[in-house]
Amino acid sequence: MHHQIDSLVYTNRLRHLPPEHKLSFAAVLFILGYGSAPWVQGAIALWLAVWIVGYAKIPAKIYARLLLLPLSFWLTSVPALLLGVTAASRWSAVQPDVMQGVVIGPVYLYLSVQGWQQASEVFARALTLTSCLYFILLTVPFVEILWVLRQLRCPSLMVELLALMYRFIFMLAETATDLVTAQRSRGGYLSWRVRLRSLGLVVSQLVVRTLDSYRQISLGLQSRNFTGELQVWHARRHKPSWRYSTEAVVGCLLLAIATGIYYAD
Amino acid sequence: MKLNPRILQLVAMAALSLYLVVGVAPPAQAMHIMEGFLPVGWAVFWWIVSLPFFILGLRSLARIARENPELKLLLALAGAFSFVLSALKIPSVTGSCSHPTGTGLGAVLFGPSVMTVLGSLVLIFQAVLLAHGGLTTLGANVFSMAIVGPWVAYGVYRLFANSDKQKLAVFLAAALGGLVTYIVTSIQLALAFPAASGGFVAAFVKFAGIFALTQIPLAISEGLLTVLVWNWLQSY
Amino acid sequence: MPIEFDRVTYTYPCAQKPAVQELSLRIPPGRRCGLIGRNGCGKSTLLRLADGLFRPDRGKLYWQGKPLDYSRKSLRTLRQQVGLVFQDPEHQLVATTVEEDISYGLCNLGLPESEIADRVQRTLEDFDLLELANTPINHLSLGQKKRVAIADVMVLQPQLLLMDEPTAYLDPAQTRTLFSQLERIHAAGTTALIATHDLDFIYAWADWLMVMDCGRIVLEGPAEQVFDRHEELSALGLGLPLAVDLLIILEDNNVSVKTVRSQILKRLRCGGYRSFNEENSLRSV
Amino acid sequence: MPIEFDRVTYTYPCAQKPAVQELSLRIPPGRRCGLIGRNGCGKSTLLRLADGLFRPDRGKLYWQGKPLDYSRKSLRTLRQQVGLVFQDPEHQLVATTVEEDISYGLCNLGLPESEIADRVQRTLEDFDLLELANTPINHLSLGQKKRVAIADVMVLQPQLLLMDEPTAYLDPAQTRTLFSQLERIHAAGTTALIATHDLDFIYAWADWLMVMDCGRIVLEGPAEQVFDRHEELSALGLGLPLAVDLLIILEDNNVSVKTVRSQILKRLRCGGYRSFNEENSLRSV
Repeated sequence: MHHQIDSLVYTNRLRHLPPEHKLSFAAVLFILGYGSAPWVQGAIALWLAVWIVGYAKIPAKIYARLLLLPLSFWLTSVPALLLGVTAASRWSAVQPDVMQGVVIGPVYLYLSVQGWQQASEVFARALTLTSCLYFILLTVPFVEILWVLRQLRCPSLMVELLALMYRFIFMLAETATDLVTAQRSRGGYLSWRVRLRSLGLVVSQLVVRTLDSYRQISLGLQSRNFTGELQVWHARRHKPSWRYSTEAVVGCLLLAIATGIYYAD
Repeated sequence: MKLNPRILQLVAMAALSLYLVVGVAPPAQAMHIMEGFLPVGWAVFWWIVSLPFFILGLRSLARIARENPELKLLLALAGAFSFVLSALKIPSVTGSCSHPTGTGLGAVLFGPSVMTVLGSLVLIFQAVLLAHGGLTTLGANVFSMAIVGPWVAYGVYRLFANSDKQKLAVFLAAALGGLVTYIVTSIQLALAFPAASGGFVAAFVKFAGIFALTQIPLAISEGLLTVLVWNWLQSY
Repeated sequence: MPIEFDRVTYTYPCAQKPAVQELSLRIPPGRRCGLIGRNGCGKSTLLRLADGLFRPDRGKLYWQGKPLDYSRKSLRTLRQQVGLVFQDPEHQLVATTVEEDISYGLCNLGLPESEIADRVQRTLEDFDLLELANTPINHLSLGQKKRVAIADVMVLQPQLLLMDEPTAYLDPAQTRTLFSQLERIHAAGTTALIATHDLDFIYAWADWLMVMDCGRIVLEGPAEQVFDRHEELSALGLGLPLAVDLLIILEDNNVSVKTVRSQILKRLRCGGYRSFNEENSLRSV
Repeated sequence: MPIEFDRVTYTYPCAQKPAVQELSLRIPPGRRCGLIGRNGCGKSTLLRLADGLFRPDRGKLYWQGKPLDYSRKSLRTLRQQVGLVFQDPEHQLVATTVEEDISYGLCNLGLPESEIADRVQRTLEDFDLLELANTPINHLSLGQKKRVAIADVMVLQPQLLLMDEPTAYLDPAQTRTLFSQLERIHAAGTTALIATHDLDFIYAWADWLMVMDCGRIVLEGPAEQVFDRHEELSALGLGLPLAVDLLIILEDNNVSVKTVRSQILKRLRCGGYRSFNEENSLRSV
């Protein structure tokens, strides 16, 4: 999955826009999405779908599959929110909160009104904010997020670690994938027990490879005159676009007004 | 007999919930609170709680890195390693697959304050590359997975390490580290969504009950796997 | 006909275009098959498809006449009879010692212990690994690792052996050892398919040759016939094995050794490496 | 004389015997030097010593006549003037994008930003990497990574370029590109030293050749002269470049193309690969 998001973002059609613009746009929508009425939240989610699928040309099928992720977490939590339990003798005390209820032995099991409200609130909010998150994931390459973090004066150690980790994650992931593929070709994952054993082997091998890469890479760094800090330079090739900036600003203003009206009521 | 349809309804619902818990949600995510799930107050609260831990960890790391710059490579590799581990699927007793977080092993090897930083960075990557977790809920996730988990794992390990039962210490560190992470997640959800009757306690019992199905076997699997790797590391 | 591809298309998740496209292929039994093509033309994908590691988007694979249905059971049978040796032995060896690594595939099959012991022992002998049996994998040299990787697969007694770039990382002496091992495997009746860039190696070894380009098989036939199609091979960016190149020089100038020597050097320096295509375009003018 | 080894011995920590032993060596300036030898003979160690990455147990290194004292300052000067391209590009590329990776070495020198921009831009053009400038390293193919690794080193304008197995993993067309890049680097006056198994490549490229065995230099001289020492090379388990082999055949049988063809094939199958050693031992009897 991670290869998927990471390779999609490099081919998205909004890549030429400055990352600061896209990130501040997403940040504004994060705030609006938290504070506003459900219908405004719905509008944000829809509008972002247009940006992501329409403008950035992320395949709709993949975007829909990504949206299923928050949905499944929501579905997992729904029973906890919705179901209420109380002693059978106290059932009348909770009556205002009951949609449907049943007495089973000593307990009273019911569907909670408040739980239903919470669940629907969470649903709208999660969908909206996840759309904002996906807008960042699918249109701003990780490298450019790092540039912005540097500009925002994040501790340099943190940015350096993030940059190195990004590079190493793919290196180790490739090794892990290759090891697992090789094991599969030798019948490694065909039953539960074999599976656990094979996995233990992969993890152990991965530790060795990691230590080995450490030795090799530190030689590689030394040969390039490592000074203790990982400084790099990059050219800026971004072009702001009037058309997209205007749509973003006007849209956000409209949403802010709508939220204002909602609170004024 | 009048209750019959209601009972049927409830049985159907219970079955549905069970299906949803065991079948639908990839448990890998059940540990991460998804983007937008927490109300704004709680999201901010957990950010404020986690940030000092992160900054303190980063400070102590910076001190080490200044003395020995190449350590940065090792730390980044360790972080990348635990990310890759979390993306590997491990077989769990319930039949569903999820991820070993490697926090336990990391805490034992590197110490909990280093793990706080590495764990937080791994969580950022999980949000950005895998869409697991989120940015507003990052504070809450960092608290449960990169602060409480490692500290408990480390504490448990130190407690048992002297009793020359290293393996048991490692198993307990990894398993309890995983377990406490899931309990904290349940607490966080219960705080954000108290039940109408019974409030926080009732909500906690419900959330903990739902996640227990997947998380307890997972904690045990992770403990076992960590012991396997630990043994192997010592023979290397 | 051990394995057959019927218009197989496979696209990696999220890739823009398929790695293997409408590919049909039959591997002649008992042959030494070579598969050549540029980096990224789909050779490795083809081998992984043949081992059932990827499932095609469209098209079908047949193993001994029966279509592959990717059920756990049919995959188990397939992987018992097809062995795949990966390019980088570092990514194939998983256990701690040589012996353990060789036994890994047998243990996965759930064979009785006595048979495992037996077959491991025999394989250790066959591949001259007896002395290394208890050596940890990470103490081996690259050539030894490669030998273990082949032994890993051959211990399962596959009917079809697939190899991805077997000569990469090997020095000339190790390549010679590999060659004689392959001869032995061939003599025992195993069909083999080797994907490689090493034209000289494949020229010496293969008797059936397939050329891939952009996810398709573009040329196929007995090795000598395929290597006779000079223009097509050069146009694909593959060039020719040096020996074939030399024979062309000989036919063109039936002269002294000295002239041939300078021709070969010129060819290696400019033609062979630098500007094969330019020369080629001149020829076709 | 850019670099000189004076009876250098180096043993890896925990190793039984030295990887490089009493090795003396001078690299002639402005030359294309090849370094051949079997896997594990110490080629990579030699390159690492030359880049000051390891410190010899005994013996001395001289850089432009001055002994290397391994102080931070002298290492910095050395590594500015000596560029080392590793076998596996994964171990050398550390930044996130191509452009950032190429700039890394320049940033370490503390150059002004305008000059960094300038040199990165020129290097991107030289190595045909302009379109990939913003691509993350992990999205590159192996051939591309290799190209970036060379660009990384060449952007520092070293006087001596060291390369470890540059043709490993490359297909014939990529090897041709590498060859022309090396020609350009040579024309610009850079001395180059390439360690490899690829005898055909080194035969076409090198004009000075060193042969290593068991941590020592055992043969050294102008490339053609070294390749004329057939017996010694075979005895070292290296064999000969195919072209040299073919010329020998020609000298032995000054006959028709058909005869030569059959001789070549026999040579490739048996002599060239399978039983070189047997044949050799026969010869020496």
